[in-house]
Amino acid sequence: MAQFISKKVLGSTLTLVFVLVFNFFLFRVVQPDPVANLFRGRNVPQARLDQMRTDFGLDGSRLTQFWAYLRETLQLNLGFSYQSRQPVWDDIASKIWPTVQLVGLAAILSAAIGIIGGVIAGWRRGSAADYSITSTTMAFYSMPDFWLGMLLLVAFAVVFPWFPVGGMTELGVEHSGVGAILDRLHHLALPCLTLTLAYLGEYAIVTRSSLLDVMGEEYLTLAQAKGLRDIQVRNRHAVPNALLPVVTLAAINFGFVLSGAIAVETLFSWPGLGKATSDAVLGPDLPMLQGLFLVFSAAVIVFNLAADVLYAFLDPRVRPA
Amino acid sequence: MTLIVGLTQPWETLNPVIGFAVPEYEFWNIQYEGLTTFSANDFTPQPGLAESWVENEVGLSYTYTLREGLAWSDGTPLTAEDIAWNINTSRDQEWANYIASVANLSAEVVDERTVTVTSSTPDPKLPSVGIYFVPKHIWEPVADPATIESYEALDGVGSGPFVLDGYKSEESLTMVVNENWHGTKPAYDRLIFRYFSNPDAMVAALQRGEINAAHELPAASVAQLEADPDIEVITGVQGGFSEIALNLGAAEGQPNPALLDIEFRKALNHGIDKAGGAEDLWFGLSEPIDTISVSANPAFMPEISDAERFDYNPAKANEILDAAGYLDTDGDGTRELPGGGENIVLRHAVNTDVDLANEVGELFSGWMREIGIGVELSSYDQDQIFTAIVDGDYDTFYWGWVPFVDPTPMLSYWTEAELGNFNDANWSDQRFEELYVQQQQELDPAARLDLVHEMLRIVHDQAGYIAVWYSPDIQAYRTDGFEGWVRQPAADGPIFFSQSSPSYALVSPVVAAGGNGDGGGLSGVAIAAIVVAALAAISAGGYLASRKRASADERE
Amino acid sequence: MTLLEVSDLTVTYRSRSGDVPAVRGVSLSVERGGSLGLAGESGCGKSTIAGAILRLLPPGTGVTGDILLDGDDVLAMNPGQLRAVRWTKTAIVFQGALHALNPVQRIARQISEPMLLHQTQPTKRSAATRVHELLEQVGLPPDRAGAYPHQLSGGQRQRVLIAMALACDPDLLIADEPTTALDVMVQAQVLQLLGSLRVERGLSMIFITHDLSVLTDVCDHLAVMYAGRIVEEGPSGTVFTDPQHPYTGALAAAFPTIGDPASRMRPAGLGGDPPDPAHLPTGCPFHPRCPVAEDRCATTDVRLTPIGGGIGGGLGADADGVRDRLAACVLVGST
Amino acid sequence: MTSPTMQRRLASTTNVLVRFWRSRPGRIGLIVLVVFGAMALAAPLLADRSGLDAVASRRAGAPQWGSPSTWWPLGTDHLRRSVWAQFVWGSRISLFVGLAATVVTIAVGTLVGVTAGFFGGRLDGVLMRVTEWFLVVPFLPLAIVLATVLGRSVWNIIFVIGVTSWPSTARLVRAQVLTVKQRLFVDRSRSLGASSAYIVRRHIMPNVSGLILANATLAVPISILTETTLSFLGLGDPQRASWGKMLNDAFFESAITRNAWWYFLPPGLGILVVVLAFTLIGQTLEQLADPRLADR
Repeated sequence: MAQFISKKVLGSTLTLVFVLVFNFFLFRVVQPDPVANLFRGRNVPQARLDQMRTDFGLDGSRLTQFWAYLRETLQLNLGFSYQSRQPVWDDIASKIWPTVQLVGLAAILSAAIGIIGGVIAGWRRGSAADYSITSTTMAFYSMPDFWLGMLLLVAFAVVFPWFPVGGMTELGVEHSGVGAILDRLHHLALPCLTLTLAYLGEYAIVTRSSLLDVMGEEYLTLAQAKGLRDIQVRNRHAVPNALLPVVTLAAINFGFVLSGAIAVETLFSWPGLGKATSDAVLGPDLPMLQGLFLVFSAAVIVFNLAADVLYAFLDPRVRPA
Repeated sequence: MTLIVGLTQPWETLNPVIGFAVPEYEFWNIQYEGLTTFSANDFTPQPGLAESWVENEVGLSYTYTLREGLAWSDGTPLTAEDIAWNINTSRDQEWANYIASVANLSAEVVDERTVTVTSSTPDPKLPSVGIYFVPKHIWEPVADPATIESYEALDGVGSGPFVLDGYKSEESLTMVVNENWHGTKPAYDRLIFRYFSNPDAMVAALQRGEINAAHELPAASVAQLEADPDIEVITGVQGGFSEIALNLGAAEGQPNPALLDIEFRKALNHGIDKAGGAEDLWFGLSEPIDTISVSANPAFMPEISDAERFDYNPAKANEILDAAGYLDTDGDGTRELPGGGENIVLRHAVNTDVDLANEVGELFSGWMREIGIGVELSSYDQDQIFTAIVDGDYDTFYWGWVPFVDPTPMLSYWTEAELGNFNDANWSDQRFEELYVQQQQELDPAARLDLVHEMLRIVHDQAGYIAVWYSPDIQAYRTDGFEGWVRQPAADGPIFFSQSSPSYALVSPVVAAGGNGDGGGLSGVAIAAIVVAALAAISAGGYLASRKRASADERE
Repeated sequence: MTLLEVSDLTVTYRSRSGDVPAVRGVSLSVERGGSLGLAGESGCGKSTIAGAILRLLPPGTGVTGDILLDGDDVLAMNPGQLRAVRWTKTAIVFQGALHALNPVQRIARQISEPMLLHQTQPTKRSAATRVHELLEQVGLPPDRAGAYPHQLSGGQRQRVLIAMALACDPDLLIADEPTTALDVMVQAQVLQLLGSLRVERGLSMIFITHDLSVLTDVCDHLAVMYAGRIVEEGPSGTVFTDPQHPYTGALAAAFPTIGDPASRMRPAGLGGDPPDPAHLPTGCPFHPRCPVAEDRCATTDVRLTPIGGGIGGGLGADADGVRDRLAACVLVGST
Repeated sequence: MTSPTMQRRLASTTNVLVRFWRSRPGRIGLIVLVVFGAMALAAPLLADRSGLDAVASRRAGAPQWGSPSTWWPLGTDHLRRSVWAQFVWGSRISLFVGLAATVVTIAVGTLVGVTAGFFGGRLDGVLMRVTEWFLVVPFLPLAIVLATVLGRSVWNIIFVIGVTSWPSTARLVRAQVLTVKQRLFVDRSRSLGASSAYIVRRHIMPNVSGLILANATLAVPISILTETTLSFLGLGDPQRASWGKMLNDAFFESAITRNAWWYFLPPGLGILVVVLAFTLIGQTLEQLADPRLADR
């Protein structure tokens, strides 16, 4: 097991290094001198510019620059945002939690609902339930998530003004305890619903087709022959096997949680990483964009690793001895 | 109690030495009380930190007496030394935003409460000094040309009614009441500015009561807001205007060569439908403007005759272009530079942080298409556009200004000294420079008015800075939130984001006439709770149902 | 006493391209304590019969006829009754490839599941003890109880399936190709195990295979199926040594090559493939492969006709010349 | 003269077409697509270009935020531009970007997949490593970063989508090439002395082309949705109407709070319908290529 995990970790580390290299070249090519950019052409003494270049590791050859970049990045020193003038990492760190709240909740809800829908649809293939679940989820899957959000916004914030049009908290009202949680949920409802609906299609479709793959298996006939109810056959024998690929999908998708909701966060002014990305695009605030991209990639890599390890735990066939 | 004000332009920095965005000025106006302030009615100087002043020599020397017992918000006494230090240090270190106001000034402490300010040249703005006085004990360590511009100014120590408490860029700025302020203590204790990247969201937030008041509402929303009985809309005029600025080539990066030809620029002016734009984009709340507006005081606006005015006339524009040799010889619908040069395609920079910039980009493309000139749009944010302007890496862009009472700062923006800084036309003119110095020292108001008029005519005739329309401040407040709003100027000015924004210290919460004014929010919260519960129930439902049946089966 | 009585069973699968008759009028019976071998090539319908007995066929499949299990009509049972019968009266041993066991459950849990379901063991603990007994009975070390299917060899998996089938002490055991995936040595062991279990416990058994030879040791009776029908039936010794139908003869001739995959696929001396149930040949379904086929075999169908102690196959149950044709088939079969 | 091979191919192609047409989802998808394709091609006939120009629209007397009427069948926007004209002309960009980006995706994916699968060995190892790297890098942020860096134009969007979405195609094609290659070695039909190019052209490509076609059809929806998202975030070409740009305008110009449904409904519905059509066609093709899926 230890060998298996260390091998996977090594692979992930290599991928991370690749992302770092890629990031370095991508942004260094488009932005040769971040320091000059930072001062926007104001008259700044040359000595100070030089000092900052040294601080940022911008002097010396490409190779020394790369080592400096690597060293700084590993210390989470990602430079300064043009927009906020704060260290990029501080900016990002303050936005992780809102995104995790919104997209994480949506990811869990969509996985739960999508899997249940997929199981119902797949188990009764060709039934009215299958037909309606499959076509509904296909429709949600085929529309841009932010457009779905617009429709919900019009319906439940404009025509029926039950929910706020954006933001994360009601400013100026000091909520505490339950009030604060309810206030947060009130703001969370529409964006979370949007993302849940947008994501659940994939889970439903994958679960359904995975269940169909499993349904021909003889052990289900055996389970039926044992005298199990249909629903027991489904829940005890079919679903645990059908969910294996879905679990992998979910784990990988959770890696995309951080980067997953760029358009929807923008639509609902949700102050998370997605909105930070679309804000950084307009600048463009390259240091911020670079930092965000790095964080997003790292999240995906970590969750991919988690997916591999999790799969190994869930499926005894893959589990190393 | 908290007053929440929505706005649609973000803060770039809170440092008064370098900032220039409207919400930043609003913040400084609240946090830093002036030595003198402006009357809410007619902009005449009023007592501020100084309770009185003596005119030693008109336009040259004034002695101010500070109020008794002044203190900064952190309790440190505010003395004449603070005043003198600000004037002398900013002059010696040439602080970016200060230098135009203080270059000719020097200050001398007489005693704790007395300070004398002298000018080397006659200065019509006195006794108003026109700078923000920052606390010396906080700023002295960073007051160095090398570091002053990177200071973040998050200290929250000030002299006005409220001081900074919390700041999240692109999100919100919170201020709390300053216990040491000399004036009447405001009737509420917290003031929040909330930034909306989407103006629509701000309109909705105002209607829902999530914010108490809002600045820079989209003109398109006015009809809808006026229909709301709980909302009062204010269209405030204080000289603000918008322009399409051209790059006239004084920076390193060069514009399209056609822009350096005054005939071409005249044609461009004739091609722009200011009235149509004002009607479509402002829904009749604005009107065209002939040239730049340099003061909140309308008297400074020169009279431009019909003959001189660049009226909207595409036919005339085409004639001028034909005559000047900008012909479309290859028949592709776009004119070329004289002598069969390249197609003329103007690089129009769209500032994504400025309201209406996108729409103006669309309109500008349409206007130019009609006179055979191509336009290439590209988007920038405030920061980037500033860099582009300084580098001269653009042809045209749309932006707006809100002038002060004193015309000098606005006029200074087109002087040679501001090239590479605020001179966003990359233009300078010898005669304009001379007049600029003269008006700065002219103490006779009528004579000064003439000088300024002449300067503005030069700007108009050069046709390089196309002022298009006034940009009134469209603001609104909820009548069930706060009352006692003050317009500045009193007749038709805005209720905040004005010259000294007196409203904040004066408004008070409306005493609720039965019931909790927050009712809407509460029921909304209840609905949220129900919906979330329902969602959870639905998602768990299927699973539980199957579970239940399964266990029932096992009992059989 | 008869434990299982199947009469005139037909099974028709529904598919998009039309109905597929998989079993076409089969009657058979198993005495208490008796054992029946069901032989035939793949697609002949023998596994379908196994599925029909426990009603495990896909929903919508057309089943007619009677299946009397211990006197109760299986086809008339409501779902509750059916579930109660499953595994307690009749259990199935599937072919022991990986697919018959749930890959993500430990085998102990899979074996004990029906005990707990039918309450033949009151607690998980007693079920666990029983699992250990069963594993010992089928010759597996009890400590393998915690293993996952993929950790076992093919023979071990087959033994697990047998142990599982014995979990609720069924009266009838249906072994559906229990030795197909195994090599010769293991095959013999499993057969021996089944044989001894049968004797020890007095089980009735239906033994399904396409390998006629393995049946003779284990079964009293043999039935040979072709294209959804039983073409020959009788005491196993008689059927094997004195086949009446040419097809039976071909199957019997495959005897020496036990365990060789190629011979399993194709009975000795027979060309061609078994017919596709969806597109049966006209007349006698066997005629395209029959070494003694005549012209009228292509147009006239076959009915089963009793011969001696059992029944045998031949052409023409219809009035004309029944005996003649049968004699012809019998003649060919015996030479 | 037609060779037997040609005839066989012709027959099998006809057969596939017939079977495709018999499948209801495939037929519906194809009809929808033909309608939208015709609309895109016939844009100049369906809507005057001047409807896209704010200044010309004002001159033509179009209302601001006009609801649908005879002259402006889908109403007008904040700048008096015809929403119908934007919808029709926008379909060109959206479809074009979707298709062109898919061509790039498939071209790169097939090249990498065939090369890796056919030549194998160290080259395969390197190419697959790179493919895995690209699979791990979050797709939309990468597209956003590239689009930001490259600037806002239709061609850049196509390039960006193509560059970011090829890896899954490459993996799929490689797997298929490997099985085909194995078959070739088994039945020894591989002619001795034939060049690699010949083998790829003659044996490999015909066997993977069905898969590639199905994959391409399923890649188009992703390309269209990506284009829409990028345009919504303001990374589209600012001077060309596309459905994504319409949604961007609708959102930032208050169409939602004014409930101007005629502005934000059509582009979204257009995307939904076209994406569904491509998905239906793709799934039908997939079933034809792999009948096992037919029961799904």
